[in-house]
Amino acid sequence: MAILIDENTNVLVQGLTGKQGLFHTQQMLAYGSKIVAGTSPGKGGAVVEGIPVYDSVRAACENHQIHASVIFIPAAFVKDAALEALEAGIKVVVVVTEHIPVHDEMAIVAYARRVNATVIGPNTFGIVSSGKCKMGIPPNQFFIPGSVGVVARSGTLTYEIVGNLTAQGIGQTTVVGIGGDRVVGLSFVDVLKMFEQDPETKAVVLIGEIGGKSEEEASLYIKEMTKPVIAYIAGKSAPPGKRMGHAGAIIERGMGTYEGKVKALTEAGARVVELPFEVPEVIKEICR
Amino acid sequence: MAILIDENTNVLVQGLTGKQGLFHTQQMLAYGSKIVAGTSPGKGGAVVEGIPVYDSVRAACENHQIHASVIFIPAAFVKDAALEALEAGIKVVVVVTEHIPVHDEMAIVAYARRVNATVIGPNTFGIVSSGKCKMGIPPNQFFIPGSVGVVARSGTLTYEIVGNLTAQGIGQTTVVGIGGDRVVGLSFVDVLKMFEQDPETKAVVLIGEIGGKSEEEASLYIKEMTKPVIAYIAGKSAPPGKRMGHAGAIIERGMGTYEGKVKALTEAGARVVELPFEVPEVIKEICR
Amino acid sequence: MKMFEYMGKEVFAKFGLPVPKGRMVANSDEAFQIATEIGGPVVIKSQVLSGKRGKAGGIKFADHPEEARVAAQELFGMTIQGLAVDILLVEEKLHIDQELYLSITIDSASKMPVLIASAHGGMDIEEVADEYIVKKQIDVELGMHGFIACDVVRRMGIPLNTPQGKELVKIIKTLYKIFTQKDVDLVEINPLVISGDKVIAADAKVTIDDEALYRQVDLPRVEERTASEKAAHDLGLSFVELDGDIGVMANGAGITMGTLDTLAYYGGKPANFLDAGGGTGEEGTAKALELILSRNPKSIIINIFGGITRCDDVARAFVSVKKNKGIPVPVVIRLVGTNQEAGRAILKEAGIEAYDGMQDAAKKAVELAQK
Amino acid sequence: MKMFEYMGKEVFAKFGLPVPKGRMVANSDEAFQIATEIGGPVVIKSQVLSGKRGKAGGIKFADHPEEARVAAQELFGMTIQGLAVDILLVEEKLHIDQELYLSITIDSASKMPVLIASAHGGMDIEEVADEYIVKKQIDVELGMHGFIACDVVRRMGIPLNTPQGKELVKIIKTLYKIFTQKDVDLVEINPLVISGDKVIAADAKVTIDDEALYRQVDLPRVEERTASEKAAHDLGLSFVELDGDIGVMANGAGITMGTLDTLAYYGGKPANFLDAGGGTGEEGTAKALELILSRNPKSIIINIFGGITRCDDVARAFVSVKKNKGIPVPVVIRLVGTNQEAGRAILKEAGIEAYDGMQDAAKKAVELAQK
Repeated sequence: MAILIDENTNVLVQGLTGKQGLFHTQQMLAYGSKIVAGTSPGKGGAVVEGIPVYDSVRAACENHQIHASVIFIPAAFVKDAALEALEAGIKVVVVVTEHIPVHDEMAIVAYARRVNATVIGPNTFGIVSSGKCKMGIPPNQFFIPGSVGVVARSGTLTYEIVGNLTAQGIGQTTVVGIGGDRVVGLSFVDVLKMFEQDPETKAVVLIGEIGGKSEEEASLYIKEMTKPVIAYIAGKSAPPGKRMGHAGAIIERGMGTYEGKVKALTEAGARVVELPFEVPEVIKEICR
Repeated sequence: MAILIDENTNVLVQGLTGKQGLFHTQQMLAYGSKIVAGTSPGKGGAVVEGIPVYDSVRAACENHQIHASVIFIPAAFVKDAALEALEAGIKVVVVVTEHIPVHDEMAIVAYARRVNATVIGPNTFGIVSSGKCKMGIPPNQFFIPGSVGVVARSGTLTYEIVGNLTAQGIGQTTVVGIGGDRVVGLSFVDVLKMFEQDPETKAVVLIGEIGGKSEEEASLYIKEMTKPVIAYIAGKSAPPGKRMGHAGAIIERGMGTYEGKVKALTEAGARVVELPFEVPEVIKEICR
Repeated sequence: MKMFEYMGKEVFAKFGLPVPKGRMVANSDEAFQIATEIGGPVVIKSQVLSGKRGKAGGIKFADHPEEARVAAQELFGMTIQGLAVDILLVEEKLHIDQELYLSITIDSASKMPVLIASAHGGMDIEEVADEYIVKKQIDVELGMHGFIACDVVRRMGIPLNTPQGKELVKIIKTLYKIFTQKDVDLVEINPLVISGDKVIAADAKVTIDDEALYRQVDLPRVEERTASEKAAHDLGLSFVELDGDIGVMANGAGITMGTLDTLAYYGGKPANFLDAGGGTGEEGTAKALELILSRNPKSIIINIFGGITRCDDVARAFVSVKKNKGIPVPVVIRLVGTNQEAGRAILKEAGIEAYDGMQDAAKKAVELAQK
Repeated sequence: MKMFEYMGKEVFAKFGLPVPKGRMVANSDEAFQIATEIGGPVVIKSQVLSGKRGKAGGIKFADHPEEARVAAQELFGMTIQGLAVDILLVEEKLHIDQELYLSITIDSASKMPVLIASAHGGMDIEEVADEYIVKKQIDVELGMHGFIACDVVRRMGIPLNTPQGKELVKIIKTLYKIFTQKDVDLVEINPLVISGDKVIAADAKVTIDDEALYRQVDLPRVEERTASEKAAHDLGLSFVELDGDIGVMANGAGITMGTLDTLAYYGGKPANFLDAGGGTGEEGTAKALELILSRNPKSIIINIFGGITRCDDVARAFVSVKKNKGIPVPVVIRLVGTNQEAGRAILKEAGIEAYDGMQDAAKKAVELAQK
């Protein structure tokens, strides 16, 4: 078991023929992902890395059953590509691209909500159901099967922590990057709920950051969870970030600080560690 | 039992203080409808016919539980009013107003679909669950409780036929006007499905018209129905209507004629009568 | 409101959708002048609100300005399906590589706009098999996007990596913008012409939603109705002339059709279709009767089932018209519904007995006409 | 991108949202001239990208043009929160009956725009109790409608049947139009002033989404970053100066913060925050090292965990920079992830041993700094 994607997930790559798309398609294939088709408008009919390329997502869907799509397309065109995947009925869409206008992100997320689909990202490293399927850009060698679910905002920090887990023989069910932007499809809470439901996941690692209030929201759900949650919040010693006028203050009402997040998570029953490399030890301790 | 509205339906009247709104509110109250509130922006706080008036639908909803709304508002403002009711969470919205721009109608219907609400109309006489609740403009005296469901496109023709039924002692569960415009919320099929599910409805009268293809679509469902359907299609001897370019022809592919509709309905098992006043006789015959 | 082709093309041009070089002209000298400006072969097209112009000879070609003048003179004399040709459109004659079809209209079944496209455009589009016709319903909340246009072009069989394919994507997006911003009922381009690398709207059929004209203040106005139909419409009446001898007035399209059906059932022939709509007052009733009488009927049936319409208003209006203007043929009145007691009392006072049933009233009207 | 108040008001005015009469000025003579044109009491406002201008004395009033000149002279000499005052806005002084608050920004939790309004606007808005603050999330597919604006105004406690109430409904609708059409992150009016029957935007705080600037070609550009921050940003680097002595470069905001946290844990003090992002090549790496060296660190830690970033690219870039420019302080490199073998081989050839773990690397960097 895993959440969202697994060994039976038929994957579409939007923007397969671009430089990033091609490189990471090779990497995903090497990891074992079942990539069945790619798209690139105007290049329909081509075959790249043994994968048929179509002019549009609908054209791909006419020829393959597609469960999930990963998007490697320049920021200015991502809104169109994501809506295309969603409109064609694809239920999991991973948007790796960063620097997407936030109004485009809101449009994507609103439409995904309406058609009951899941958007992962934008600005995410993607998702890995270890040993089964990778959609996105993480380096393959650090992801091995096991029973820990991981959900994170930032990429390299996740590789760091997952790499530490793997080095200690602790495998993962699924590792999900929700994305680093202000508006993203999946929230911490959404992913925590899936891990709570997934029988194979025994413990969850949450990798947060200062700023925003998504860790505080996650805390409200962690209270109800039966599975242990280990959290690391990056930015204890980081410089203070920007604030969005009075409106930001009115919305956040004091949330967003390192101390506030640690307090909320701890009170909710999560175990908060101070440094990334403490995670494996705590997991061993908890899951003994 | 009845469909969509009954004696427990709390009704809101949008545009209560206008001339039409006020007159028909009095008529609906006389019929026994449970009108709990009205709206009229800028007139919040007034009490008209014993009914409290609010500035907005949300204001009304803060003070009352509202199940259904009926709109008496000039055409140019109906889109705003209908969206307001739907956005406030009201699940049945009756739009009596005619001459509404069709793009506004598409916007209303699209949003209603998204929030899983029912729009009746626009350009409808409304809906009467006989003896329980009336929302709309039909004259009160012709609607008595019974076991026949009626669904129609046009108003006065419905009064004519329901009047004939009532004169012969045949009462109705619910009489629904789906509205005469090209784009309306409820379709014949939607209403037929509700009547099929409603235990109290024993037979259904469908009152159609030449033009469009909604009677043909209804036929597809009538095939599956267990309850008898009696249909009258107005316009056997009417002059031919306008056609919408080649596009209309491509969409309709020959549908829309009197003969076509009668054929489709008959083949589906409906009993098609030639004149309005034949309906009661046929019902008596079928339901004997 | 149907727009003339040249008006539709003006709207297209304003939105950046490619149209042929040309202009509308009101006389043959102008045709000569525009043909001179274009400086090559031209096409001269009658501007009438009817299809099948081409088959009716309403379109001519000319290689030189003088030929254009002659062709224009011929066209100005013509009548196409009863419509006089008052305006022509003189345009460059396009080199045609392929004729496409493209339209957006409203699909009642799905309650959504539907885009219809085909690589097999031209005069016989209605005969083209369904498999060569692309239909795409547009989610109005989602709107038009590049991916939708691209997929339509792909399904048309036009390669996306050609200049024509790319141009077509742009045209589809623009057409949807026109559709939504101008409250369009139907916008149809047939043929949409591939001419070398270019894609050009060789025709333009644009119909604006009548109910939305109030907010389309920038569009020109076209009056399609006859004078008497327009007068009726302005009073909220819907009037069509038929060829029988019984005058008909009812309130609501459905019941008006039902009245015609019932008259026909009893062997009568209606002289007109007149739907007085809801809430017609004295002026409307007077005008309605005037229109009915203009058809010289042998009898008249007034069939009112009051909902929004109140019976007393109708009775009062009828009595007043009868008194002030006189009605030279027998009238059968059927009057039930909202305020029916008051209405019948008013009629009774004027010596008129109203009928209860439409059936009896129709039978009587047929009898009176056959006397 | 934050915009100056006067620019925000220019955008407001273009959309028809009422702003005070006035203009921005670059010297005190212009201030005199504008005050003369206005012909009454004026307010002179420093144009700096910082809140709390008023409390810092950056806003002055003048009853006459000459007073305005003097006030302007004083303001031009000022520095507010480290920002020099180069531009002023001279405006009519409004008669204030009530100060409202109105803003639209993006709510990460609901993933929707949120409109925030209050009848208790002004400097202390952040202290106003939640019950006096109206929040309304806007469904982007539904958009803004009259009923939404009306309900917000009602909840603010402003009567809808007054001129001010009606004006406010219009302002809310316009503000949402600005928000969507201009790719706005935050648009805030505080105070929004009721002045007699009028409602006027007395202030304007507008922030445009940086990621969308490419399509907002009509908007003026404001550079908020320091020269070195801008240089870093243009190369895809995110750089902030801190006051420690260990130079830091990592790829990804999360791991950069994690590196700072780990250094702090071992008693080290970072000299900077530098997120090199994904896929930084040789030029970026060179610039990053240059920025780090500009802080005169005692040691440097480079912490790369390659995903999009490929380890061989980073290694190659580092070796080249070291060879061509020289690096005068000890550098600890941690290098794992995509193409890590190739990267380590390149470093090894240049005599550098890469670390496996961030923990060990951080410990080493702290040791080196403390030597």
